[in-house]
Amino acid sequence: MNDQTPSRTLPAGFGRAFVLTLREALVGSADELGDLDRRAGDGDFGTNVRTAMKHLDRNLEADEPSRYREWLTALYMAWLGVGGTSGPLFGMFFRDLAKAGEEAGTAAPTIAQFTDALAAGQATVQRYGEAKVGDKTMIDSLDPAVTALRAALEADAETTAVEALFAAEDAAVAGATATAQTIARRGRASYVGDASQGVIDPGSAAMALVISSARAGADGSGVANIGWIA
Amino acid sequence: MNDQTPSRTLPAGFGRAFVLTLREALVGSADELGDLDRRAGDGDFGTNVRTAMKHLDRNLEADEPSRYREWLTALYMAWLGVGGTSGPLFGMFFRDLAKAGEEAGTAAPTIAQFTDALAAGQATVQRYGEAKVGDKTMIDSLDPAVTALRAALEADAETTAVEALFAAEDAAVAGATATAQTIARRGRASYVGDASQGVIDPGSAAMALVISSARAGADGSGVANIGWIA
Amino acid sequence: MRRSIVNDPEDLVPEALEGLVLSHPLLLALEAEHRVVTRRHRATDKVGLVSGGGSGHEPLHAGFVGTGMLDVAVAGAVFASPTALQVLAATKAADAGRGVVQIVKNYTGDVLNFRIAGEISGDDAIETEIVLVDDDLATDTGDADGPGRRGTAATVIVEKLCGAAAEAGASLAEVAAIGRRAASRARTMSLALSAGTHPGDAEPQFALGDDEVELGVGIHGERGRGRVPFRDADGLTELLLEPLREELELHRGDQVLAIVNGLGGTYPLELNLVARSLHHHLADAGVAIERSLVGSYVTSLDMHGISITLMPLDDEQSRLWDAPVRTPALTW
Amino acid sequence: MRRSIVNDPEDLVPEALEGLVLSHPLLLALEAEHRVVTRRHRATDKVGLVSGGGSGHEPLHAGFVGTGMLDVAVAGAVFASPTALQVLAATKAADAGRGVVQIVKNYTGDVLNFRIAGEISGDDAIETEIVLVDDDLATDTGDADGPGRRGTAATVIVEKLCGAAAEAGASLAEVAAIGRRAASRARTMSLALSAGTHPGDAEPQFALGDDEVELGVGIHGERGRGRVPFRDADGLTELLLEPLREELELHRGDQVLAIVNGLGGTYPLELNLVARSLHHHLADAGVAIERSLVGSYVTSLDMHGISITLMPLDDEQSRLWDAPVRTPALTW
Ligand SMILES: Nc1ncnc2c1ncn2[C@@H]1O[C@H](COP(=O)(O)OP(=O)(O)O)[C@@H](O)[C@H]1O
Ligand SMILES: Nc1ncnc2c1ncn2[C@@H]1O[C@H](COP(=O)(O)OP(=O)(O)O)[C@@H](O)[C@H]1O
Ligand SMILES: [Mg+2]
Ligand SMILES: [Mg+2]
Ligand SMILES: [Mg+2]
Ligand SMILES: [Mg+2]
Repeated sequence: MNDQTPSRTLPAGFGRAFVLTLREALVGSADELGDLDRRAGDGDFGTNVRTAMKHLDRNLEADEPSRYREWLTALYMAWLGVGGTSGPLFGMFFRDLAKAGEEAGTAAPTIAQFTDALAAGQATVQRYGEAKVGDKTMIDSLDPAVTALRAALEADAETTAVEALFAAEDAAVAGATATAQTIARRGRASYVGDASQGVIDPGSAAMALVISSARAGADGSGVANIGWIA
Repeated sequence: MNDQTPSRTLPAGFGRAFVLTLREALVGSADELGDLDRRAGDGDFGTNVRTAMKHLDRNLEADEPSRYREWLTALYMAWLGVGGTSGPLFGMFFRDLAKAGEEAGTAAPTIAQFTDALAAGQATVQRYGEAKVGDKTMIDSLDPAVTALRAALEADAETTAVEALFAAEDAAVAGATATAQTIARRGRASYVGDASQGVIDPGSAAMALVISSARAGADGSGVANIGWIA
Repeated sequence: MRRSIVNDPEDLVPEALEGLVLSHPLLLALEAEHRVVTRRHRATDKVGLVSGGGSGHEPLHAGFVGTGMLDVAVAGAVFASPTALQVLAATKAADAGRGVVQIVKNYTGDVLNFRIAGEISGDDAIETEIVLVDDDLATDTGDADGPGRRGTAATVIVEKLCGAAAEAGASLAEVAAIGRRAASRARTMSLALSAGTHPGDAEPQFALGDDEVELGVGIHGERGRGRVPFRDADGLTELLLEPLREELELHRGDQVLAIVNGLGGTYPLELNLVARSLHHHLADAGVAIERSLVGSYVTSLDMHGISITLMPLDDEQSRLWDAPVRTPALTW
Repeated sequence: MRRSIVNDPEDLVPEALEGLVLSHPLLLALEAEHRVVTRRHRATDKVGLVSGGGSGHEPLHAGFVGTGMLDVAVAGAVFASPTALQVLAATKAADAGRGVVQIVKNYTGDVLNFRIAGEISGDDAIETEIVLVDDDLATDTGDADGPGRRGTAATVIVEKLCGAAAEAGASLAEVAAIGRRAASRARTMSLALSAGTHPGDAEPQFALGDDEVELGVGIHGERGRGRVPFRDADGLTELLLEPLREELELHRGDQVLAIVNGLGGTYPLELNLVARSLHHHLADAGVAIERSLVGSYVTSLDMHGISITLMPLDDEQSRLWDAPVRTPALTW
């Protein structure tokens, strides 16, 4: 497996495409995400998402990023300025993604670097948030996504970065939708007990949008998959 | 007129008899006085009278007075330790009565000294309280008492101190009962307006008891006239 | 319904004074019989400063006993004057041989009892001067026969300036003159959103409608100029400021001392909002807040409301204001 | 129903910070974007001290910025943690080259955001240490997996002692050790007679029956150990004191620092009654209150209630406590 093969590099402009696609996806589903948090949480997640995207716009305006790392930095700083549990956790998660650009210079990171960064981000979120898989959090879509991504890349040297990201996206969406079957054990939703049953965890849905946006940033479509959230 | 004539001296032990008689009279009518203040005032006069007498008992216990001046000092200090408008005004009034004993040494003051002291006390009460005759205050019984006392003593050199004090007592009681016809213009009772009509001013009643007790202290009976209060 | 943290309501004032003094053992001492709080170490060779009045206005007055401010405070029952005998004991305790200035809020009972105590302390050759504080603009009727304006939060200014002057060795007449000058120049306006509740009572002293604000309320729950519609923090600040600016004839370039005072049930966020608004309003008018105090200093139990006190400030007053002070409620 | 003195409730915190800083122009400065209050004159060559948390607990934290205490305070919305970005800005502002101690009340959000800010400030080569304050005995479940005890009024002690040590030139490790030692030894118990009301809300956070007292209440209106019958001031004091004495194993001859703290809607007469009662109860047990603070320092909006904090006091701590401090809310 050689990440420098064309099929395994991420395209130039990946940072920009990834971040802007995610921006669209989150803005477009903020109402739905807020509703989910209202049904099984404290209802502030929609506001938190909107605030993060407002900060992102301000950062993009102020900093005019060009490299992958700068785009992701604008994103992580945006989230760190948000309240709730999701603000600091997404912030630190995207900070780890940003670090993947450290050696890349003006280029995008390799898919391997990006995969390692996702795994590092997951570890950071778990270090701070202490959530395990099944606790009905963003980890429930992130963990299967990282596993699927690694598996796809390792299973077959011919698998392209885009193909691997499609696999990750599928796993993330499946993980997120499966949270409807579980009861929250972390975050504000854990206070509502059984009442969270039947409701998709909004943080896991947002995390699935992240993976979806990475795929859409890589395949050039620039559109994430948001229709499954409700 | 010669105050040193036996008929115009106040008896030895006058201070003691005056103060203890007044004490009995006030304690015996505290309920009625309190009721009057409740009907046309703020209702605290009964408590104030009782507090003053409690202080008096404590002072008598502590100081064991013997001279007129000491008895009156125990009385004035007792009243100065009381709230409401009556506390400080009766306090300063009795302070002026106490001063009448300054030259008397171990003897009682002469009736002339006592009369001057009553007048001085009236002036002090009016200086501090700014009440005129007719304002429905203690002045309404004190002023006619002083006038009657002076008139009796000046009209006829044969009039005894006791006779003059009886005249003063009559004038004081008449002045107090007449306050029922007036509307209060000073003190808390002035806040109730017309509602004070028909109610005797409790302060003027108490002042009449003062004059009555002086008479009873002088004539040896030791009993003031309290039946008219209601 | 409000319940109070109280034992026997009769014992409230003496117990609270005891608690205050126990909490400031190096600063204060208690003369329990007369409900008199003195400095722990009595000053010598200076003009004495005594103040007092009804309780329920804490930290006024005992909270201002200490170096650079009062020598002695004397406490009546809640909202009732201390007796003449109490004030007499307090005045004697304040005397260090150079006379005593009595700082008195203008209420009939207080004035009466302080005047009497002043007169009687003359028996002990103690010279006294009364400084009357009558800053409450809401009660400015212009009627020379009436009781005059009430005394409220400007008391803190008078106590501070007189305290500094006395500490610096000023004479009885000088200290009194400084107090009277401050009192004559300071004006206060107050408003309440809800009344205070007497300890032991369940209901507040008066009730307001949801849309009503009592403007010009007194610190005993007395009524003011009337009721006006409720509005936001900036609007409430303006309600208080406008009459003050007019009365004090403040002009561009003037300098003032300002007190933004909570009436007891106002929380610091609210006070800071009013302080901010006052700064903006006055800055717009070219008036500089040279010195200020923001906090609950002269209260009315747990009344939810605020007062603003303004006093045009000259250099001597600034110096006296800045002089060191060390009391439970004011220290710098 | 409580109405608040507020403009747009959204602007409450930034406006209140602005008001605070305008009222203390020589002491404080505002970094408005991040709701960060710093000393007007930043200290050099000392360990920096930063604290912060949700608003509604005033004067905590910005009221304790100044010489001898905090360098920087950062404010979240009412009862909500400041964001990691705000804490990061605050931490950077507190750094003077010798590292920064972050004093954090133990709540999930605060801890998360301070830890993250500490980690990120490492990018700028700023060394940080967190001192966690977790004094609330009511939340001592002994459960190692749980969130642990909440942080309440002991924060004032930790901020004061660390502030004095930092001012005296102690190292990052030393200041943190002093803070941790104080936090580990201080315990607090609280009770409420009525809850606070959010600015903009009409109703208090919870309702109690006429005969009920919420024992072990938190400073955000969180529930405590349960509800107990109402009683008098001495009885309420005992309710708080008993579990503290047991937990701290106080014995005859011990010396403590005590804070009698009002939760916002408690008036000074009430606080002084509790202080008195505490003195008597501890004196009976042979325990000396060597130092104390009585006032509303760590509040919960206008909650009517009290907390008592006790910490066994050693000589070093006494010296640090007595060291000069000059902040809006604490000065000596
Ligand atoms: N401890 C945690 N670890 C990981 N994710 C968490 C944790 N707690 C909450 N989350 C995620 O954050 C989301 C909620 O975010 P938000 O509403 O902003 O925070 P809060 O729960 O504090 O209100 C949840 O849907 C969940 O996915
Ligand atoms: N200004 C005054 N001058 C003389 N007497 C007064 C004055 N005001 C009140 N009094 C007397 O005091 C009596 C009431 O005393 P008290 O109830 O103790 O005082 P308050 O009116 O303050 O409640 C009245 O009945 C009246 O006789
Ligand atoms: Mg939420
Ligand atoms: Mg939340
Ligand atoms: Mg009366
Ligand atoms: Mg009365």
